[in-house]
Amino acid sequence: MIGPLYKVLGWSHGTLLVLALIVGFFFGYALYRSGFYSAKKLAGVFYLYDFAVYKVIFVGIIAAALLLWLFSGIGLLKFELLSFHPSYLISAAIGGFIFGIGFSIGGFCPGTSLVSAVTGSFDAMAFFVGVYLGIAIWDLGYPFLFKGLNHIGKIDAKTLMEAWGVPYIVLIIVALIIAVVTFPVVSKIEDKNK
Amino acid sequence: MGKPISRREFFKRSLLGAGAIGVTDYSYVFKKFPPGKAGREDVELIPSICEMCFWKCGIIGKVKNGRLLKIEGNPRNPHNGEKICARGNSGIMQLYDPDRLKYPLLNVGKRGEPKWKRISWKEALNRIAERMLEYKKKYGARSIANLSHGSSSIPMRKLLKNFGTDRIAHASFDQCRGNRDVAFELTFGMGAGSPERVDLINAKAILLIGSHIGENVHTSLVKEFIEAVEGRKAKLVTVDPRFSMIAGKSDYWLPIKPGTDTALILTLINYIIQHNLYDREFVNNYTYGFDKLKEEVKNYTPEWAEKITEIKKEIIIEIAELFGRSKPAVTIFPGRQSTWYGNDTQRVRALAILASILGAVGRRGGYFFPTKIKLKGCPCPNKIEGEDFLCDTSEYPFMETTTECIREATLNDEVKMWIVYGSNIIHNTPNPQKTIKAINKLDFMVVVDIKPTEPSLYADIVLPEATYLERYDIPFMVADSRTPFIQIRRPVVQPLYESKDPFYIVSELSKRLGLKDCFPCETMEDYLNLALSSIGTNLRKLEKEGGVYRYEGKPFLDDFGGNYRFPTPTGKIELYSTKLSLNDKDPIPKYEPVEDPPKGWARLSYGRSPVHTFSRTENNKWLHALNPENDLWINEEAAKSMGLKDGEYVRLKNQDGVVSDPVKLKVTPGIRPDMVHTYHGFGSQSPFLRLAYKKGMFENALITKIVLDPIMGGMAKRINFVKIIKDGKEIDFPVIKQKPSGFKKKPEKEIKIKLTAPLPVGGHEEEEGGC
Amino acid sequence: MRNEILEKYLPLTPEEKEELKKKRIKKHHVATIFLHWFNMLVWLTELITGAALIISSNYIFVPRFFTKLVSDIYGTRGNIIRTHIFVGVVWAIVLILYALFGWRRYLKPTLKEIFGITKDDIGWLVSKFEEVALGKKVHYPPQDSYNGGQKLFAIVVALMVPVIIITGFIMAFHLLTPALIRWAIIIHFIAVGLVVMGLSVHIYMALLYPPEQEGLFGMIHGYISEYFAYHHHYKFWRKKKKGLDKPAELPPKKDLSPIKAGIFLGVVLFFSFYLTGFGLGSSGFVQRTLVAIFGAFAPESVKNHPYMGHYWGVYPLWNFLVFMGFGVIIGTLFAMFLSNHKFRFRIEKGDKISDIQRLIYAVIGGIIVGFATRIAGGCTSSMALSGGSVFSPGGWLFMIFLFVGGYLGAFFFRRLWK
Amino acid sequence: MAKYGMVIDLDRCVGCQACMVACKAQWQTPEDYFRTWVKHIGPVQIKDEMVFTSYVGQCNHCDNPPCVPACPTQATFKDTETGIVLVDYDLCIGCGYCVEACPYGARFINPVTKKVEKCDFCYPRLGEEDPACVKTCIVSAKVFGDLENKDSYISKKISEGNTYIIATKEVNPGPNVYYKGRRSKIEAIIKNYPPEKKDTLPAKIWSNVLRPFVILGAGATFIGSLVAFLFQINQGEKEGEDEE
Repeated sequence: MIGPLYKVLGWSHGTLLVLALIVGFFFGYALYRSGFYSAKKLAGVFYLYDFAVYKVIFVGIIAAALLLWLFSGIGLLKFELLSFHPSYLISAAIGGFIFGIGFSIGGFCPGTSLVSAVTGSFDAMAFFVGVYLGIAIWDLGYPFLFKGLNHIGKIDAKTLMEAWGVPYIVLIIVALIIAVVTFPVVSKIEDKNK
Repeated sequence: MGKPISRREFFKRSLLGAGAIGVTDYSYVFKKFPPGKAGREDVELIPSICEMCFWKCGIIGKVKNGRLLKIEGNPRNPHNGEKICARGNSGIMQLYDPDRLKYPLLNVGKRGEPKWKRISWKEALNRIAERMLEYKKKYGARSIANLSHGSSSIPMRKLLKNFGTDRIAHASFDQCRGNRDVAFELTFGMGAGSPERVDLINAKAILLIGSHIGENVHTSLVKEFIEAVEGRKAKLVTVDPRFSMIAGKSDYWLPIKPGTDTALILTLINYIIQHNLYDREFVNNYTYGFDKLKEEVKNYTPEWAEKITEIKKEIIIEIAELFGRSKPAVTIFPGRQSTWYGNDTQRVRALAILASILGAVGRRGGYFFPTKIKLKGCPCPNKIEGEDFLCDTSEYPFMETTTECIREATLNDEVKMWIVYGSNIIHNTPNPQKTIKAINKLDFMVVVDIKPTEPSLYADIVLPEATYLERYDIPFMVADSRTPFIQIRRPVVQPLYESKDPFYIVSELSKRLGLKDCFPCETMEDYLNLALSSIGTNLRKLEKEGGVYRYEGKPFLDDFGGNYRFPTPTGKIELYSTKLSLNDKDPIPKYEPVEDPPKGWARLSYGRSPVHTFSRTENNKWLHALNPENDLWINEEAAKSMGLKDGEYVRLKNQDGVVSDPVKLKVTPGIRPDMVHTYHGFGSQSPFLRLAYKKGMFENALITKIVLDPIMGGMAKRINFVKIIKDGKEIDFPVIKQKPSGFKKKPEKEIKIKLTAPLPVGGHEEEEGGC
Repeated sequence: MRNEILEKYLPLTPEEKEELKKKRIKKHHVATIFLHWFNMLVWLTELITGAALIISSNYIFVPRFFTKLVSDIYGTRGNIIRTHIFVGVVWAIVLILYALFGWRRYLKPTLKEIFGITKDDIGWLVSKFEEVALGKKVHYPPQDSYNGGQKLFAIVVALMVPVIIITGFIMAFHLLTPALIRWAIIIHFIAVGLVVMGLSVHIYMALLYPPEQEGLFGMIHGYISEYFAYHHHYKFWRKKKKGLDKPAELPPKKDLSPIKAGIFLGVVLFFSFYLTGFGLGSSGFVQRTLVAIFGAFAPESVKNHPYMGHYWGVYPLWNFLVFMGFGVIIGTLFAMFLSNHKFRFRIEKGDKISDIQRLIYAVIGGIIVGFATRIAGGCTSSMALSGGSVFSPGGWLFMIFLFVGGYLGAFFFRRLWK
Repeated sequence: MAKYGMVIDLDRCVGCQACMVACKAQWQTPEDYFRTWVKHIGPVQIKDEMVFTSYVGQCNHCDNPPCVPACPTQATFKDTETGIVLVDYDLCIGCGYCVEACPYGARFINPVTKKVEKCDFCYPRLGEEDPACVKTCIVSAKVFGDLENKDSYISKKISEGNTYIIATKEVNPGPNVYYKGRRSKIEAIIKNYPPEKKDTLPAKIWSNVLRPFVILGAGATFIGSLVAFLFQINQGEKEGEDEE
């Protein structure tokens, strides 16, 4: 069965929502089992005592990329049918920068704050409310204050493969090398600051 | 009809029906019907006219809150009544075809590989008008040519004539029935008519040459034909090198050698005259040049004909006797597509002469006369000074402007702009390569169509026309009928997307061209009301009466009290054509042999699929499901010796080296070994027609050699020869000597059955039973 | 093999027997009781409607007057099949919930016991057969909380019920291909047939067979006399006496190592792409729920709001990311439950700041993060993770600047977490 | 009471397939599926005659239809009022046993509704207008009517003689769609599209092997319990004996 199944097989919107529930279930399960219910562990990456966030994201990207590359290679997945975020480079950079600051202060990102809040952490609940407020500020202020701030630096290329003309597998290997190099260094820093 | 009980009564019964006796006693209340069914209750019935082909059958659209659900025949139409063919039924899929043209498009890419930009109607019409005025100023109005087909292109033609150009060609003249109508014009002073004016119902014998009725579906014609042959047991003689569907129903099938039909007809004429089986009294009163004819055809003997046509002389004699016996109720079917071998007008004249000497003109069972009445309408006067047919008519005395002339003129830069209106010139005109070369020399090309067919790929501007289910059209007067009538096409649903009806396109264009006196009517409804006022009715009233207005017809001679004067120079049927002799052409048809396919080659013949109007319906979802691609008929014996199997895909190469797309083989004994046959109109080259694109073989590409008919310039197309290419290797056709043949249908043994006795397997008691 | 089992019994004096008869011990949990009787009702309706559905001459297996009777009760046979499907779906949902939530406390131990067939069970069956069929006097080996016959029937039910549900769903909702549906019918019939075979013995034993009388009441209020337990379920009685049957408190699981967690997350992300073509995301959940809330107050202005407008769609909550959010919530609960962690209200903070300060900083952090997701168009899971795996330029840029901002922020707000 | 049937005159039929499209337009069957079909045969040599005909077919509403017993839930049945084989769409679970059992292949599973679909002689149009295919047939080759009513047009047409049914000695479910025309055409049809008896594997396994097993099994245990109960009754009520 050639993926992405929802688009290739033309399933109904209802089926998509059921799939969303299932994927969300395992997403929440994975986040919890990675220990991201504790703000301490999450913020650790910025305060150098626990680089779990860095490692998990990096390994997650590499694992998913490898599977995506493998499946589209043998024709079981139509890579071009996946939905890509439009790339607004400058907006992404500004957004990422501010996100980092907020992350270091609050100790969560939206997904992990939800996970932690559900397991009873008051600060996660506060953070989650904060996220609502942040987005509300944007939504209400958008027409006159922030119009277009999220659409700066648009480039056509949807993936680095298109932008740099580099094959998918090469980028994965580069990421793997970075991981292999940085993980031991990071682990040393962790032990020092524990 | 057994009186079926009414629906309510039926349901009442089944509700009460307790456990009825019988197989298993569950008396279920069957109330739930499958979803999405067009019940009778809230369906609106709107009469209109079909345009899936040009036959114009009357239809009723079943519309439910603005959506067309089903199309059925219009019982009030005297021709097709409640009957409509497969294409008529599938008009819905033409209306709701996702690939149809939706908005005016401007081509910002190259010719042939278009990149479409959506523009507004105003902008499109402004650009067109601008160009037309520019070319008129620079090169004269005649630098604009029009290739059109179908009833919706008539307003545009009138506009162009008013604008000052008569470079207007329709495929129907030079590719289809042009030479048939010229032949009848020369003989009777009037064309053969569309629908053909043949009184089949009363015919005792019918001669059918080269027309495959039944595979070529014109509803009322097929209906009358089968009623005559099967219903009233008229004797049918079919002359066709291929065993067509109608040949299967005929009393005589003559697998004639292609190109020798004229020889056969002249032999019949000669035999009938020699054995004075002809209608002496009719010939004396109504024909001219009988003696010259008698002299001319005297050495066309059956023995000679057997050698030429490969038809047994006994069969030829038997047929001549048959026609002699059954005169004057004999229908010599005029055929329709008749541009075959290059001398086709003479062949059709021979047919007309055969019918005349049998007295089958203006008589029951033969040809009959049309009855026209004058209808007012919004005029768009023709402002053409003098005649300029673009081609030198000295060679072709009876030629009108043909596609070939326009192509030639474009190639030597006399024509700058083409308006292609509802005609797929890549599919219907032979030698499409030459057409494309001509297009590439054009400055500007406009295509008006309902679907993105091949011409739109080369157009600069494409205008989406509303389909026949979304527009009014000029009133149609069906004069060629024993029961003549006038019928109106009206929109069954509102036009979808931004498609517009022809009147809007033409009136908007005429405003921009500053033509004050062309189509002064505001809308098409005014035009129709004006026209209908001349017969004392109007649009609303006519629609209430089912959209058909019938008037008195005078089809036969005795309607004129016996002294009918034919509109020919001599006032009689011209067996000897005075006009032809004036233009030093053979006044009486002669048989001229046609070039045979060289050794190893076979003649390529083409025909219609019962469910397609050539390339127009290939993208129709339902019709496509019925017949997605054409296949190539090939003789069983020839295929065996060439090592070809049924269902295999091969390619064809014609004498000019053009290689075709792959086509599926249909191996059958029902075709002569020296020819192959396929359905025309498949293999669309337009990627925008997603269903039809590259499905089946684009066989028109193989028809590159053409010969112009010496009398009227029609393009003969059945003179191209092909070879088979299988996995890259060319395979020659074997030379199989054909013995003279001709088949007579054996009478069927009459088998009586009693309804009570259970019918045994596949047959009857005294039979040996099943196969 | 048969006679040596007798010695196992602890000999009892008649007085002890009388005394045991008076005392009662608990046999079945409330949930098990509820489930048993719920099953009984389901099987009753499903058997009646099911049998009445199948009436074609090739398939019918009940007398025709019965099918006629049921058809008349239900009016149209359409109602029969609708009832059958409805009850089947409810049954499936209840069973699945029971299996998921009751896995550790109820289902796992029961299954372990049912499938744990010992020589005693076989011995019991053999002797039962000899007693009933051959009329011999026999002594039964000691049995656990379920005797041999009950275990056999339970195994058949445990195996056949999932088969019945799956084939039932295939038939009711015409899943996959007609060929599969054809086989599903046959398998459905056989599975039900096997269970029905056991059922008649089960009912006879419970209702009519005097010695098992107490067992029936055991399934009604959950208690049986100690003597009955001693006599019929000796091993269960002995365990009960020694208090062995309490499920031990399982130790809580440790978090996965980052590598394993990363791979798990990567696989989940891959399947999200493979199944739906969309990546993971959570800020979308917040955005759309917010739009829904605003929409509740002023639907018109939200619908054609320049930014919020295109989040409206058919209805903002009827969306992929929103349902993913719900999935995350359920998944987290399950993860917590299955890794034996307890739900505890807590505040995690550095030592230097008070709880109130921590909450205020959390809100401020939330606002900044919320605002940032709108600029970038996503959060860590959608931009960094999903975007990163397909190497979207925006994704990687977002991640890099995230760490830059993060370390900058960490420098200033170190004291929050020290 | 009525028994509706149809006569198809193959001599009149020109194979124009209008009936297929009219039926599809009326019931909106998905594009590659047809309730009625026109399969061209030939031109081919049958004995010494050239034949070019079309097998115009649909559900024959047989007298003893093999599809009815094949349907487990009896969703399909021959309506005793009209003789038309109908389908109750509430009961159909889309298993396709009837599709396999029909010797003429007149049934298919509609991929959209996932239930069986077949010609039902335009049941909802019955009594008001002819079936869509009969009404649109341009050469009136199709005639529809009540076979039991002797003076109906269809009965007259059949009694004119030369009427056949598409059936063989082995497979003759009593079809109610009659064919007229030259005998060579009927033979060409039976040669190319013979009605064949098909039995699906699961159905065979069930009716021959498993059903007896299940009935016996359930019956045996039931009777076993009954016997034990009777045995227990005549033994008289004994307090649960407390043997060791």
